[in-house]
This record gives sequence, structure tokens and C-alpha cells, in this order.
Amino acid sequence: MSAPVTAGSPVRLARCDRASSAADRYALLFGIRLFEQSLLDLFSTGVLAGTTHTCLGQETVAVGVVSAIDRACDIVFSNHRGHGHFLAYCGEVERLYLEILGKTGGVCGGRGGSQHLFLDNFYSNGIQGGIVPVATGMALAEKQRGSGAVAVVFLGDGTLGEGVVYEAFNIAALWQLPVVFVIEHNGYAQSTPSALQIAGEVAARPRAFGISTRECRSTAVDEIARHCAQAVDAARAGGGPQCLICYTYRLGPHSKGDDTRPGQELSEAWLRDPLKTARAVLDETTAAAIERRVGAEILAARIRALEATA
Amino acid sequence: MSAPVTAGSPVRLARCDRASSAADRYALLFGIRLFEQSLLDLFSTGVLAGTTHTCLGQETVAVGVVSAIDRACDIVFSNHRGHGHFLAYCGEVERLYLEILGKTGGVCGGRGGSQHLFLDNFYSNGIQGGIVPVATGMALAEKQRGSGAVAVVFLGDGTLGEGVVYEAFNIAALWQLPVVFVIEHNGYAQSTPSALQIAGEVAARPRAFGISTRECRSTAVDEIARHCAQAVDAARAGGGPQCLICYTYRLGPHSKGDDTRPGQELSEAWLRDPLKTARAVLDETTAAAIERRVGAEILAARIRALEATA
Amino acid sequence: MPTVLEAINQGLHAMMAEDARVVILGEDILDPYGGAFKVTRGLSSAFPDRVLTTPISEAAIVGVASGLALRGLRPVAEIMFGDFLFLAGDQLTNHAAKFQWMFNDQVRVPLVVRAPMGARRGYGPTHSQSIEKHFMGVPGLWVVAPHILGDPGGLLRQATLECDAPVVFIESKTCYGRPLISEVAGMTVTEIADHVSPFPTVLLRHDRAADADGLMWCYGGMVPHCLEAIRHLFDAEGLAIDLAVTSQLSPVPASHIARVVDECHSALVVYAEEASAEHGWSAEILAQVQDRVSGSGRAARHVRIGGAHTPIPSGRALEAATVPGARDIIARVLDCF
Amino acid sequence: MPTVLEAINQGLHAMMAEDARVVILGEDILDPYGGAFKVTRGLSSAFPDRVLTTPISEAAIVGVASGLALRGLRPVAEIMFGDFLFLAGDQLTNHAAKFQWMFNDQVRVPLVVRAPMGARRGYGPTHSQSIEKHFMGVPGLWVVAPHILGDPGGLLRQATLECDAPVVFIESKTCYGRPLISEVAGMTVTEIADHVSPFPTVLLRHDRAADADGLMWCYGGMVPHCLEAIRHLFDAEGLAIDLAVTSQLSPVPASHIARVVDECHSALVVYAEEASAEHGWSAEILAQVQDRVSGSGRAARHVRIGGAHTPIPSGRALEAATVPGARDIIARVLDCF
Ligand SMILES: Cc1ncc(C[n+]2csc(CCOP(=O)(O)OP(=O)(O)O)c2C)c(N)n1
Ligand SMILES: Cc1ncc(C[n+]2csc(CCOP(=O)(O)OP(=O)(O)O)c2C)c(N)n1
Ligand SMILES: [Mg+2]
Ligand SMILES: [Mg+2]
Repeated sequence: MSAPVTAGSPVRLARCDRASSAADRYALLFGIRLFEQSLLDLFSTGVLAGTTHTCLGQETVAVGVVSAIDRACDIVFSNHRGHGHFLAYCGEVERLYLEILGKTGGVCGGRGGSQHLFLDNFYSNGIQGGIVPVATGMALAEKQRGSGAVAVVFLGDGTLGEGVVYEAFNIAALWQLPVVFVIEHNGYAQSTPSALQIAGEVAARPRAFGISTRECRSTAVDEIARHCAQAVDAARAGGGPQCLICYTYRLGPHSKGDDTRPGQELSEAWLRDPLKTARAVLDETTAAAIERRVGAEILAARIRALEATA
Repeated sequence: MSAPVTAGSPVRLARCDRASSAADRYALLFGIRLFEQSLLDLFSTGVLAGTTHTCLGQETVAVGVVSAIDRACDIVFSNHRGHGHFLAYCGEVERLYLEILGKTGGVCGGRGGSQHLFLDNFYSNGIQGGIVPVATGMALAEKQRGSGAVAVVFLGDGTLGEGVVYEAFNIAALWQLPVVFVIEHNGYAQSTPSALQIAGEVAARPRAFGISTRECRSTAVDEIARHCAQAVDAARAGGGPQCLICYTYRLGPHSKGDDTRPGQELSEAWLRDPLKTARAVLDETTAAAIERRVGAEILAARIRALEATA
Repeated sequence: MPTVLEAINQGLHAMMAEDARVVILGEDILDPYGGAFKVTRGLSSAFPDRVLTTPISEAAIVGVASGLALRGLRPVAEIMFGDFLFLAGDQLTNHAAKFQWMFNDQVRVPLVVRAPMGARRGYGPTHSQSIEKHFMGVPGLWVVAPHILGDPGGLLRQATLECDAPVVFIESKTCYGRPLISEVAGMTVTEIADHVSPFPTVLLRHDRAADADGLMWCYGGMVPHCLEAIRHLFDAEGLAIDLAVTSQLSPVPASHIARVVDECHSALVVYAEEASAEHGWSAEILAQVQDRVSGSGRAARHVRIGGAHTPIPSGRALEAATVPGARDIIARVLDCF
Repeated sequence: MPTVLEAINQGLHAMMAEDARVVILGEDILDPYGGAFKVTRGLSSAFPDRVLTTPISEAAIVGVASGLALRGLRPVAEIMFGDFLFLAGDQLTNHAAKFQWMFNDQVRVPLVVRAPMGARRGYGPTHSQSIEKHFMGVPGLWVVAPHILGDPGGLLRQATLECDAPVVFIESKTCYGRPLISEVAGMTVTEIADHVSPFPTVLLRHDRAADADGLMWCYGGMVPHCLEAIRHLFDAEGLAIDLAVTSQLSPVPASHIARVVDECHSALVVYAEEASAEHGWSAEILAQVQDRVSGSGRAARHVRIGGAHTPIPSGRALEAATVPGARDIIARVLDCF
């Protein structure tokens, strides 16, 4: 904790867009992973209080989806599990540390914390489902002013339990709004498996409202990016609301240590860790270099954030 | 108003069950029609205040659906447009007049009024959508105690805008509850045509939740009864929740005089009045006799109700 | 004078003409219907692109309005009956009201949710309530109510264009048809407003009584009943009761209360609201009034008048016995003398 | 002594064993998880058919519970964080709370909605609130809060099995881990309850002071902070402040208030709540206390203590500055002397 801290602008991770290389994508994925693992460490050592929801295992959804948007105008509305979305959007890792540490240099001055982030066109809130009509209204605003912007909103599979999601589906479809509903289907809501929460087929739900729906069963970041690019392009082109269902898996606990899933299920899932796949396409030297560089960035960001006085 | 009022138990219309004859069905349909037309008259003459929603043109749904239930145990949960459902359930026309007139002899002592009725296993409430989870919970209670009862809940097509409906769909399907969702699709919600309210196919919505869904495009009372009997039987047999979509048309105003639909649409719809069809299968003498008898009952009920002192 | 309905309708027309950011949304608001209470009449004809009829989705109506507001528009949403406001309660409190503060003042959510409230129309338990008290005291959320002594159109404009935060705008169903009043014989009208509490409080003081016999507080749909009671008490009983009418229900206009209390030294303070007073609007006003009164070394008797602590029945006579009117106010005031 | 969590959990176990009508539902309540705060731990193992884990559907959870209650069961629903209660606001107020009365007392809706409330855990703006004040004053709806001086399990049993109306049961997150307290040194504990207001108020009076220097009112999660303040004020400042802790937040236990006021003649009355006091619980208590005090010819100074009128920030230091603790209470009391 006593490493020297250099002055200057806050540490940022490099972001990705549609043209990013596999190496750049891996760097961002790895940065998100490292960042969140460090959060869990900070919790377990008591440095951090409150709560946090990490996206361990789901990073490829964050990076894939967000790399498909046009950052000059598009909107991202994220949920409780939003660090990955946020870092993919802006890379502001130091200011996210500060925010989660409750310090005034955080992106929301420490008021929002993990679940309530804002920066430029990025928003998040910790109430399940309620953000969906809000993002729909944003899409309406953009459509009204003809900005060409698209609103992307993230929701978990469990959040399909909230009625307001369907109110928003209906309105988005009726008014043909440029909004993309990204459902991160990780098979669980907190401790509850989907089978105890979701009746019928997930994809049938948005479709029942006339929403064009894509499913991405691959957890590869480029596959997700490709699907999301189609959805974003279709929404931007006036094709009305789009839904993208990304099948994924949460490798970490729901929040801090509350994991009651079978150990074998977890260990098998770790074998399929999407970050492994993303690393595998790189040669070992490149991968190791990325990890060293990003590791140093995350460390620097953490140290600066921890040392910030308020 | 000065006709002599006989003492004795309150006037009731004869109810229908699955075995009822076409004549009996017509009698009930006609009674509901007459009752509600008299309400509109009482409003226009200022005797009645407040508001009312009549089911003119939709009577066959009320009679068809309710005749399919087992009154010994089944539950009916009705909505704002509930007089037909109520009269089909219990025939208590005098006590309904009293209720709507705000008198203490009404089924709810004048507290509930038109939209808030209760009797035996019949309930209604004037908040759109909110009754759907309540009816679902009732079905759960009946399932838990193994009573074999089925809960039938009515909702309009416009009420598909309310998110809580989908929360209830999901739960009913997850828990395989004996509930029948009857959607009265009359093409409008208040002044708003369905096209401005409902995106996609109505039937796709319950189906998306894995709910077995029937559509009845006929407005003939026996056809509706037949479809509903299938739904009720399936629910009772453990087939889980059922949805029945009845396509119908409201011939009267939404509430009192607030009709902005095209005159031609209305006059064409009157030509297809389901009561005409129900009458046409009877010979003229029978029909006229029914109308005289039921007319006298309604009149007697109204007079007694109007003359009741409190 | 125009009616309250006309004033609000004209206010909406004027705002939409003045500012292209104003967007109206709600159930059944298109012409020719023009809304269940006809408040939006003519708007969809004049501004077809900015008047949106919605499905029956109160939560999403407010959610969509928040989204519009976050992106720079000035939405005015209608909830057909105020009774349905709880359906949008989470949207109002955990979304609209929170964004500005929790995002560290980097965003604004200027939206208005209009909600017709109140009884005396025989609409029964779910269509007659005054549930605004449950939305008071939410940090970041404003509750504002027009009335016949004020300028309802101007107030709505202020809420829509001058307030950068979400406002729940409580309209009284029974006042829609009433003409506005600019003068009350024998009383002087003062308006109190300031930077912190910009929605005005109207103070009516009897001209011929230096220290009146009492001070009455009310808002919204209670104004006609209070005025009637005050007139009767003065004419028939010789009692001079001043009247303070707030339009800013939440946050509490503490500065207005201080000024009124400092001006009116009555030993009797009466509070009238249509809902059951239990945990109602008047409890907070009373707390602040008594603080100011005792802080200035005086004492006062406080009397709260509200509806029965039951739902509101449909039947006419039952309803009349549930909701407070001029007669109840007169009786309660006379009890004090 | 057991902790509050243990007491509630044991209460649930005992109730379910005692009465087969009791059904539990909520999000993530099955073993081994046993609920986000572990309050339902063990129940699904012991009573697998009567413990239902639900989708994330707060409105439907309460709606389903109403349906169960209408058909003779005794549901206890858990809303994972009380902050989400507004999602079920319409179900609570326009359905559960209305049915009995509007159906002319022909039905009963005996249901309990448990809701963990409160801050001091760093959960941020949407997971730290105490929004129970917005559900007080609803005719037909009860709001009840256990605390460390009472019997949380017994209170829950009373709400579930002895009350025939819907009850919102407000649990304090930070009190879950605290042991119950049955005695406070130097103070005498009295319990006040009666037929009309059956949920007890606990009154703690200093043994050595006939008329104490002050009387403090609070409920739920504020009890530990008030006790700490009272101990400090007595030990370090020689000020004897009695404490009245209500568990029936709504309807207001008027008879309890009357009795406490009649017993404790303090000229200072302090009210402490965790939420912003504006339009809060204390406004109603104050209104009723001052009425009783002045009705008995006495006078008192009233001081309300509550949280900042902002959302609750995530950051530890920021949060601590937002939510009132013993130090704030001590300072405000000392200000009065
Ligand atoms: C309205 C609301 N209800 C409940 C919660 C508590 N909660 C937080 S995350 C979560 C599970 C969400 O599951 P899912 O949508 O599948 O997202 P995941 O956590 O799997 O990413 C729950 C129940 C909440 N935040 N908001
Ligand atoms: C929650 C709620 N929102 C709005 C209303 C006002 N309202 C009463 S009936 C109605 C239209 C309902 O349409 P639909 O469900 O199609 O039934 P229909 O009237 O056609 O029978 C509306 C908007 C209400 N009663 N409850
Ligand atoms: Mg999930
Ligand atoms: Mg309809």
C-alpha cells in the first residue's frame, strides 16, 4: 500500500470498439476480472464495506455488448452487476475504485457506490427492472430529437420476474423505439436457479411483444459483439426495439460470499471460463505482456484510490 | 316509482350452468342487458351518481364463462366491468341495484359500489391488473388445501398493459396453479383502440409464460361456455393455469357517455349484437315470454331498490 | 375567471407552444377524448408529435418520463386517477427522485406527474382517495397542488419549466369545474414564495381583525370548503379565521410557515385536509407551526380536521359522512370557543 | 439472550409448527440460502410445502399473499429489502388494505409483509432506506416494528396469527445481529398494550427521577442509539431522559401515547427516527403528544431528530453523516439545556 503514487489523470483501462483486436479485448476482459477480484479481496479484508456484485465469468458480455455501441451518442443503462459494463464503457477504473470506496473522487462522489454509477451516457441503478422503462424513455427522447442514438439496457434473467419490464417491452414495441434489451442469462438470480423463477422460454417473452430477439449461446466476446452489433444497427436503422439474450454464467458469488451452488457445477464452469478462450487465441508472450501491463494499471489505480484522503 | 313492492327475499335472476338451455341462457343475458341499460338511464336522469362500466355487448362472455364454473367451490375475480360477471355468478340483481345506489342493503352495504363487489366466492376490484396476482394467490390457497377449486379472473385487453399481470402469469405457470385468466378482448381500453396499446399478438403473451391458451372468436354464449369449460376442466385436472381469450365488442360507452368511436363502427356492431344471436335460436313466443318475465323481475328489483330507505 | 380545468388546460397549451421540450404522456389523452377528465383536450390536435397516449402502465409511464427528463425533455405525465400513483411509487421514489442526488448532481430529472385526487364524486374506494400524503417527505421529490385561489396554469408551468426535479402535481377532481377566485371580500390576499420554496403559499387575512381568532391551513381541494366555513364563521358567528393555503406540499415550505406564524398571532390553529389526517400533511405543518409558535414564546391550540380513517365508500351519503366539508370545519372550530 | 434475527427466525419456526395456515413466500428464501438476511433459514427444510421461493416480483408476492389470506391462510411474505416496498404499494393499499372494509367486513386479509429497513451498512441509496413512513396512515393497513427491548418473535406471531388485517413488519437490518435486552440498569420497564392498539409500547423510566428531564420517543432500529444516548446523558450529564418505544407505528397507538404523556410530565419531548423526519413518523406522534400535553394544561418543548433530507449515500463517512446516531441525539438534547 505504500507504493509511490504518480500524479496526473486517473488510471483508465483502454476501451474496445467494433474494430478492436483480440489482444485489446483480452486486455479489457482481464482488467475487469482483476478489478473485481480485488474488490472481493478488499471486502474479505474489511477494507470495503457495503455490498458488491461482480461479473466474474460474464465479462465477455460486458465487453462484447459495449464494444458494439457508438460511444459518441449511445446510452448504456446498467444494473446491480454493472462494473464490467461501466469499465467497458469508459475504462475509468481508478474513479470506480474511488466510488466503491466511498471517496469524493469517485464518479458519483461516493454517493452512488457500486450499484449507482453515472458517467457521460452511462447510468446504473440497483432496483431490478425499474431501469427498463427509464431506458425506454431515453430511447424515446433520442428518437424524438432524431439523434440516431440507441439506448442499451442490461437486465438479468431473474429480473424477468418484474412486471415493469413487460410494460417497457410493450411501449418500446408500440412506439418502435431504438432500444436494445440485453438479457444476461446466467441461469441464476441470487441463489435461485432459473427453473424456479422463469416459466416458459425466455426468448418467447420479448417476442410476444413483437420485439426482434436474438440469442447468443456463445460466451466468446467476438460472437457477443457480433450479435450485439446487429441488434444496435437494427435499432439505429429504425427497426424498433431489439432484444439480445446472452447465455452466460456467473463464476463468482452473487454478491460477496453467498454462493450455495454445487461445487462441481462451479468447478466445471471455471473450466469453461470465457477469459480462457479469449486468452487462448493470443500467443503466450502477448497474453503475459497484457496481463503484466493491465495488472500494473489495476494495481496503480487501486493504490491511488486507497490512498486518496477523502 | 310508486308501484307496490312485495315483501320477501330480494329479487334474483336465474343463473346458468353447463346444462342450461338456450332459453335460460337468453333469459340471463337479457336480464343483464336490461339491468345495465337501466343503470345508464338512472345516470342520465341523475338518480345515480359516481360511475359505472356496463358490459353491453359482452354479456355472452360473462354468462358463458361463469356458467362453466362449479359454483360450489370455484372463485370468480372480476374487474371494473363486472355487473355481468356478478349477475351470472349469483343473479342478485336487487342487491346489486342497492349496492350501486349506495344503500345498506347492497351486497357490500353501499361501500363498494359498482366496481367493488363481494358475495360468496365472487370478488371484484376497480384497479386494473392488480386483481390478477390476488386471484393467483387464491388458486394457490385452493391448491394447497386440495379443494379442487379453480379461480377465474377477468381482465380486459387494455389491462395487458399492467406489468403485474405478467408477474402473475409467471408465478401461476411456475407453480402450476388452478387459475383461468379470461381476457375479454373488446378491442378498446376506454377510448384507446388496441393497436395503440398492445404490441404483438395477445395470445403470444400468456403462451410466452407457458400458459395453455385458447382463443374464442365466436361471441355465441354456448361457444364461449364450451371453451371456458375446457379451460376450467384443464385447470381443475391439474393442467396448470389456462388462458381464455374471448374476442368481443363493447356496444355501450366505456362508462357513462364517453364514446368517441366512429358511429358506423358502432352501428355495424349493433347488427352483430350477440343477444340477437342468442334470441334467434328461440321461437318468438318463448323469447317474448322470457323478456316479459325478466323485464318484470328487473323492474321489481329496481323499484324495491329505489324505494329502500337506506 | 376560467375554471381550474380551463386554467390547467390552457397552461398546458401555452407551455407546449412555448417550449418544444414539453412532451405529454398518459392514458386516453388523445383527442377527441382528451383524457378522462378532459385536462389534455386539444393538445394532441395542436401538437400531435408531442402527445403520447400510453398503454395502461402507470409504472412505465413514469419510468419513460424519467428517461425523457434525463435526456433533456420536460415530460408531463398524467396518471388517470391519483389513486393509481402507488403503481408508480417505485419509479417516483427510487428512480426519478434519486437520480440527481445519487449521481452527484450531474443529472436533472425535470418531470411532472399530474394526478387527479379526491372524493365527493361517488367513485368509490379505489377512485376517490387523496393519497398524496404518502409521497410527501421523499428527498428529491416535490409535491405541489394547485387551488382556486392561485394560478393553476402558472403553477403547472413553474413545476414543468422552472423546477429541475420531479414534481407530483395534485389536482382536485371536484375543483376542475370551479372558477378561480382572485379576491375574497373583506380579506387581503398575500402571496408568499421565495427561492428555497418557490411554489407560493396564499395567505388570506381578515381586514378588520388585527389578531384574528384563528388561523386555518389547507391546500388543494379543501380550499372551497375552508372558504365557505370561514365566511360562515365570520358572518354568523363573528369569528375571524385567517387562511393559509400552501401549494408546495413537499418539501415543506418552512420559510412560508415561519412568515405566516410570525404574522398571524392566533391562539388557535386549524388544519384541514381531505384524507384521514393520521400521518397526514397536517402533522408536519403542525409540528413546524408549533415549533415556531413556541419558539416565539407564544402558545396555541392546534386542531386537525381530516377524513375518516377508513376507505372512501361509494354510496353518496356514506361518502359525505367520510370526507370533511364546511360543516365539519365549522363545528370543529366552534368547539374551540 | 437471542439476537433479533434468532428471535424472528425462531418465531417463524414456532408459528409454522403451531399453525398449518402459515405460509412463507419471498425471494431466495429456500435453504441453504435462507433469505438475503437469513431470517427464513431452516424453514424450507422443516416445512417444504409451505415455504415458497418466488420470482423477483414484489407486487405479485404481496398480491399472491392477499389471495392466500382471503382464502383462509396466514401468509408471511418477505420483501428482500424494504426499499422495494413501493413496488408492492398498490397491492398493499388498494388491495390488501381495502378488501375487508370495502367488502363490508365480510372478508379478512390477515397477511404479513416483512421488510428489512435501514442504513449503516454501506448499501447505498436504494438499499438503505427506512421508507415505512410512507405506509403509515393508510386505513386498513398496520405497520409494526420489532426492536431489541421487545419480543420480536412474539410480535411477529401476534401480527401473523392475532391480527386479521395486513401488517407491514419493519425489521431493522442493523439490529438483526443484536441481542435482545430485557433490562436496563437504573430504569423500570413497563409494557403498554390494549385491545385497540395491541402491539406494545415499551416505556423505560429512570428509577431515581420522579419527573425526568425529558421523554424520548423512537421505534425499531433507533432503539440502540437512543439507549446509548440516554445512558451517556445520565452518566455524563446527569440528565434523566425516559424512553418510549412504540412497536405499533400505524394506526397510531393513541391510547399508549395518552398513557405515556399522562405518566411522564417532562417539559422536553424528543422524537428520533432514522429516516428524514420530514413528514415522518414523529410528526404524527408529536401532534398527538402536544395535544395531550396541552390538553392537560401543561406545555412542552418538542424536538425531532431524523436523517438528512437526502438519499442515503454509499460511502461510509458520507452515510454516517446522513443517518442519526447516539452522538446526534446527545447533541440535540444538550442543546435544550
Ligand atoms: C426490485 C428488486 N428486487 C430485488 C432485488 C435484490 N436482488 C438484487 S440482484 C438480485 C438477483 C437478480 O438476478 P438476475 O436478474 O438474474 O441478475 P444476476 O444477479 O444473475 O446478474 C436480486 C433478487 C433488487 N435489487 N431489486
Ligand atoms: C391501474 C388502473 N389504471 C387505469 C384505470 C382506469 N381505467 C379503468 S377501465 C380502463 C380501461 C380498461 O380497458 P380494458 O382492460 O380493455 O377493459 P375494458 O374497459 O375494455 O373492459 C382504464 C384505463 C384503472 N381503473 N386502473
Ligand atoms: Mg441471473
Ligand atoms: Mg378492452
